[in-house]
Amino acid sequence: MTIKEIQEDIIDEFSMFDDWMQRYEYMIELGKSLPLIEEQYKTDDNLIKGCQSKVWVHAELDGDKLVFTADSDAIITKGIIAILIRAFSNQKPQDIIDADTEFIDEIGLKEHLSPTRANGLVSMVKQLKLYAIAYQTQLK
Amino acid sequence: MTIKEIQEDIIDEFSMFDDWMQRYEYMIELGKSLPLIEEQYKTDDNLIKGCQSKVWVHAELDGDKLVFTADSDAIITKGIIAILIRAFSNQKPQDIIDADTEFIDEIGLKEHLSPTRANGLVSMVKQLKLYAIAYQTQLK
Amino acid sequence: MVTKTLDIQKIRKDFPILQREVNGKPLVYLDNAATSQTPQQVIDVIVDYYQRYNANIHRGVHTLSQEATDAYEAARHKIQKHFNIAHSHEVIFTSGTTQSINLVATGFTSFLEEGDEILVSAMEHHSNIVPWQMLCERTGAILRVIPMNLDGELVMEAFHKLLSNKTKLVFCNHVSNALGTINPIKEIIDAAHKVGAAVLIDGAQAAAHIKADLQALDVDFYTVSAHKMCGPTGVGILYGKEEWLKKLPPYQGGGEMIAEVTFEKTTYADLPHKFEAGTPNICGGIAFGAALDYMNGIGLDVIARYEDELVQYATEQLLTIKGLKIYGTAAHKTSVISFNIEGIHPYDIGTIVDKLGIAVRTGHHCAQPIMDFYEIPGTVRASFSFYNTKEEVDKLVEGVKRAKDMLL
Amino acid sequence: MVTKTLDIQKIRKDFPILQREVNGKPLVYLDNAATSQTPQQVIDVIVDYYQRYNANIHRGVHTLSQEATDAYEAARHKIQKHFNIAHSHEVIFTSGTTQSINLVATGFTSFLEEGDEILVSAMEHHSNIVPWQMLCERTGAILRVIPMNLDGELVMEAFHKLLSNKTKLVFCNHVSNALGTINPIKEIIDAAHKVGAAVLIDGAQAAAHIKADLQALDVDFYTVSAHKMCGPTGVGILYGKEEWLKKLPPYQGGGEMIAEVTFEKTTYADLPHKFEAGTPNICGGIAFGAALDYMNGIGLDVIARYEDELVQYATEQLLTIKGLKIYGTAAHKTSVISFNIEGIHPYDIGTIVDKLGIAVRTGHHCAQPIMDFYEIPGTVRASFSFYNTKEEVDKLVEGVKRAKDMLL
Ligand SMILES: Cc1ncc(COP(=O)(O)O)c(C=O)c1O
Ligand SMILES: Cc1ncc(COP(=O)(O)O)c(C=O)c1O
Repeated sequence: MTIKEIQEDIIDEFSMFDDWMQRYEYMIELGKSLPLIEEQYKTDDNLIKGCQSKVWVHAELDGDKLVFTADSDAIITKGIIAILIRAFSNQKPQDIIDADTEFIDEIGLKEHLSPTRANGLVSMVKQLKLYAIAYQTQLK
Repeated sequence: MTIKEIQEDIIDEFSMFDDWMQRYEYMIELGKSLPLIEEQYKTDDNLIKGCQSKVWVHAELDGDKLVFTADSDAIITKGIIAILIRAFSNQKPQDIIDADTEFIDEIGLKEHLSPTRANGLVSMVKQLKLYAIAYQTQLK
Repeated sequence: MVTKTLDIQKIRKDFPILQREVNGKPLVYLDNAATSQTPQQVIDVIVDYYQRYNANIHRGVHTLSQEATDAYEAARHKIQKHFNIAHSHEVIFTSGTTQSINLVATGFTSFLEEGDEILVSAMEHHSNIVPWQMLCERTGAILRVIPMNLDGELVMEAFHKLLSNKTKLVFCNHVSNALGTINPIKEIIDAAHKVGAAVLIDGAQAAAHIKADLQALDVDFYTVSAHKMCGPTGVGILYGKEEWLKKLPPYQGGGEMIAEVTFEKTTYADLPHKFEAGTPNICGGIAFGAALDYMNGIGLDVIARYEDELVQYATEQLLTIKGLKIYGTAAHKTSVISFNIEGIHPYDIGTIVDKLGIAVRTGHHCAQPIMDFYEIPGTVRASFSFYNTKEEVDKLVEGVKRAKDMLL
Repeated sequence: MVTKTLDIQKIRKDFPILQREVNGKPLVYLDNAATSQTPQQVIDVIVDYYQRYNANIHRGVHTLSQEATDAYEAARHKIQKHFNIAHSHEVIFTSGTTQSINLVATGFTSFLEEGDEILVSAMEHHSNIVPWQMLCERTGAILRVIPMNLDGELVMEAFHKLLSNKTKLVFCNHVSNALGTINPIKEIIDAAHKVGAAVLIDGAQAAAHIKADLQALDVDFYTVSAHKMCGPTGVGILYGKEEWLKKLPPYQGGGEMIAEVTFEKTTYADLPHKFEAGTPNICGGIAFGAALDYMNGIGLDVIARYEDELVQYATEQLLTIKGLKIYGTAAHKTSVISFNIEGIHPYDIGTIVDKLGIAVRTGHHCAQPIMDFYEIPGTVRASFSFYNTKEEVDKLVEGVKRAKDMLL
């Protein structure tokens, strides 16, 4: 599936919820099921700045696709990064670079989209894209 | 005449004026007729701080009375110090120390009475009283 | 004897912000330790300033400038009176506690020698740590930490042992913003003075709850931020004893703080102007005075009694939640409850209760050393003011329970 | 081509203070160089802040804190855009120009050596002299003065001769507050860069009249105070090129400006936070943004054209008074007329015209070296804004004539 298709899926799933509580409960579920980063990659280098909670993201090439794993010490943050990883992992670096993040808005997490937000969603997206740019150069 | 009597006189004189213009014109007249300080006493020591214009005041004992002379480079300031000198000069130090300054209010110069005012009326009164305290000690 | 009590419904009407909704729920504002809310009376003073007599102060001959100067200086006198300060020129207007502390820390550069010691309490706000670290770097002085116990109280025996004739400065907050502990500052001040050390007390967190008598305390420096006591942002004060303020070099250069300027030589103005370079936060200073008027209108003793009840109630209610642990259980504390629930990150709780309209702070509260001490990433902090109610406490407890259910 | 003009009656309605009376006469406010007046649009933003989303910013999880943070950062972006600044983190919020300059002057302490030279223009405000004198005292660097001529223009040949590889810093105001001279800052910046010197331009007096394009100017530092451009008191900015801001050490220690704090070691946060210790003037920053919106709504080019006309008219009219001498007759000037009447002290004129409701400033305007240059105790300064009118100019001229008649 393309990033766009996955994002559509996510939007569909979230559209079933009536209120923020269900959305957050689902996000917490997603957080709990996040494919965990290996302990050795929980380094300061992989730590994303600008979050109130700690978030580590690791990236690895699998063929020409980039695979992300992540963890956080806060469960809601983990849910957010889980959604991002679902949308962006296992994709070609160039596609990750080109992807937009409007689906965040559409699944009712708009309040997290401001760059000044303490949860660092914007920093996370930035970090995923930075990885993509780095590996893109490596692929060439 | 006592300080109080002189102050009453001054209040009487000013009560003849209908508006600020006449009051200020009179003050300017008073400033022009101020008994000038001798050039040698226009020292930094005799300069009063806190005024936008320069004001020098000199004090000298004449018997048991204190005599003030003064000057300023601004004419309205000179008028103000002239009024103060008229009220306080040629008086016993203790009387100067005890005197109040409510007549300033009554002659319509209330706006000059705030300690934060740029013309330094309050500083001037303070300086005259400081001289009186100094000479009072000397007299004893 | 009639004890004055507080008419909470009347008071809440004074605060327009308390009428708003957040996420469709009535706002429950429990982040008062970060910033207090502003009563309409103070807002009115701000509006009146800009609508009627906004002007640059001091040295101005025209009416507007004189009115603004009078109002600004009247505010200084209100502050002087409120804290029982001997001279109004011992009240230095600053942009807030952080600047007040930096002013002193920078000024002490020339007073310290290598090997001199500075004592700092273990529960300081970063604003009362970093400037002194920078001072130590400049001078070679050594920072020594007064330890605290698990209740969040300073270990006073250790403090007394740390004191010596090498001690030049002691600094400590009056109330800890992260734990709510009221520190024994009188004991600290007296003991420090015995070895000839100066004492700076950071009153940022205390000022909204305790009316400090600075002459009785005999403290050398005391700092306050207006925005934590119903005043506006961007203004605060440094209190300094006259003898210290005379000794300290000026902090910033600029207009107002000089007597004479030539390109060869500049002489500095008298106190307080020596430390007030440039156009100050004129409206802020005036509104700070109005905030004191407002609080004194209610009475700080009345406020303290009411808040103590509230905090006690909140403590009891929160402790009914299983797994909830309060950090900061000092015998003397005020208005702050810092807590965590086992297995849950404070950020998660803050996020969920925000959805319910409840504003609490989460994180290290600019006091990382405290978090390191307890080996936690941060806490959830509910901090109370006199306009909060028991019903709001109930909503908080309700919200935390709901968050716990969702998150565990 | 349609040239936008200014609807003066509509504009004056935006400023409540212009409706007031002083000493029974309608206020004629001509002290704009000291502080500009505040339109209702900006006052409304202040009120809205305190009534709706007052909260401490950054790190806050709750809605109020996030709204306040968004608004504060949006203001930073407005400022960035207004001055055509490359990165928003090159905009440092300060308490005003004086603090902005002190931040840079303190930061340069470790960059200078004995014998290095700093050039200062002869027409600086004390805020742009004293901090550098203090810097020279700390470092042994030498302050050299770029002379001016009797018209109040910098002698540029002398400036070019003063430049050498010893020159490390040049600082100069964009517009002189005492004379109104617009300085040739592009020439100064380019020449200084050729010898490797950094340039700080004090834009306090320019910002309300000239929209500076900081990237085109290629200036290293630029300073602005909000209260001089329809904004509130207690806030301003320092613009610094990223490379300089990265090099400069932090100015104040405290909350917000750190990444990690332990008692052993502290690491500093990224730009702009490194220079923004403590709770900032949150409301002030937001209102500063609103003031820019207001001025841009009219257009700075429209404003400048209107003001130029006004100043020209006022100059002509004032010069009809016998014995009146204008200080500052540069070919390029804006919005300020400094003058004296032979045989009369400026304070006397200021006092009399105040009685007529006219607010002018008298004295040395925090620029004593200029007064020393002309060998005068001070001047009367009328300074204009876009909300002033020709009728007000007429009243000023009338008032000065009346003062002269009374005083001579
Ligand atoms: C040219 C100039 N520089 C600096 C300043 C100082 O600005 P502030 O007092 O806002 O810090 C002023 C204000 O009078 C000024 O006109
Ligand atoms: C104990 C304490 N000290 C210092 C500060 C810093 O105050 P400000 O940010 O107003 O400068 C705070 C505010 O959070 C505080 O609570």
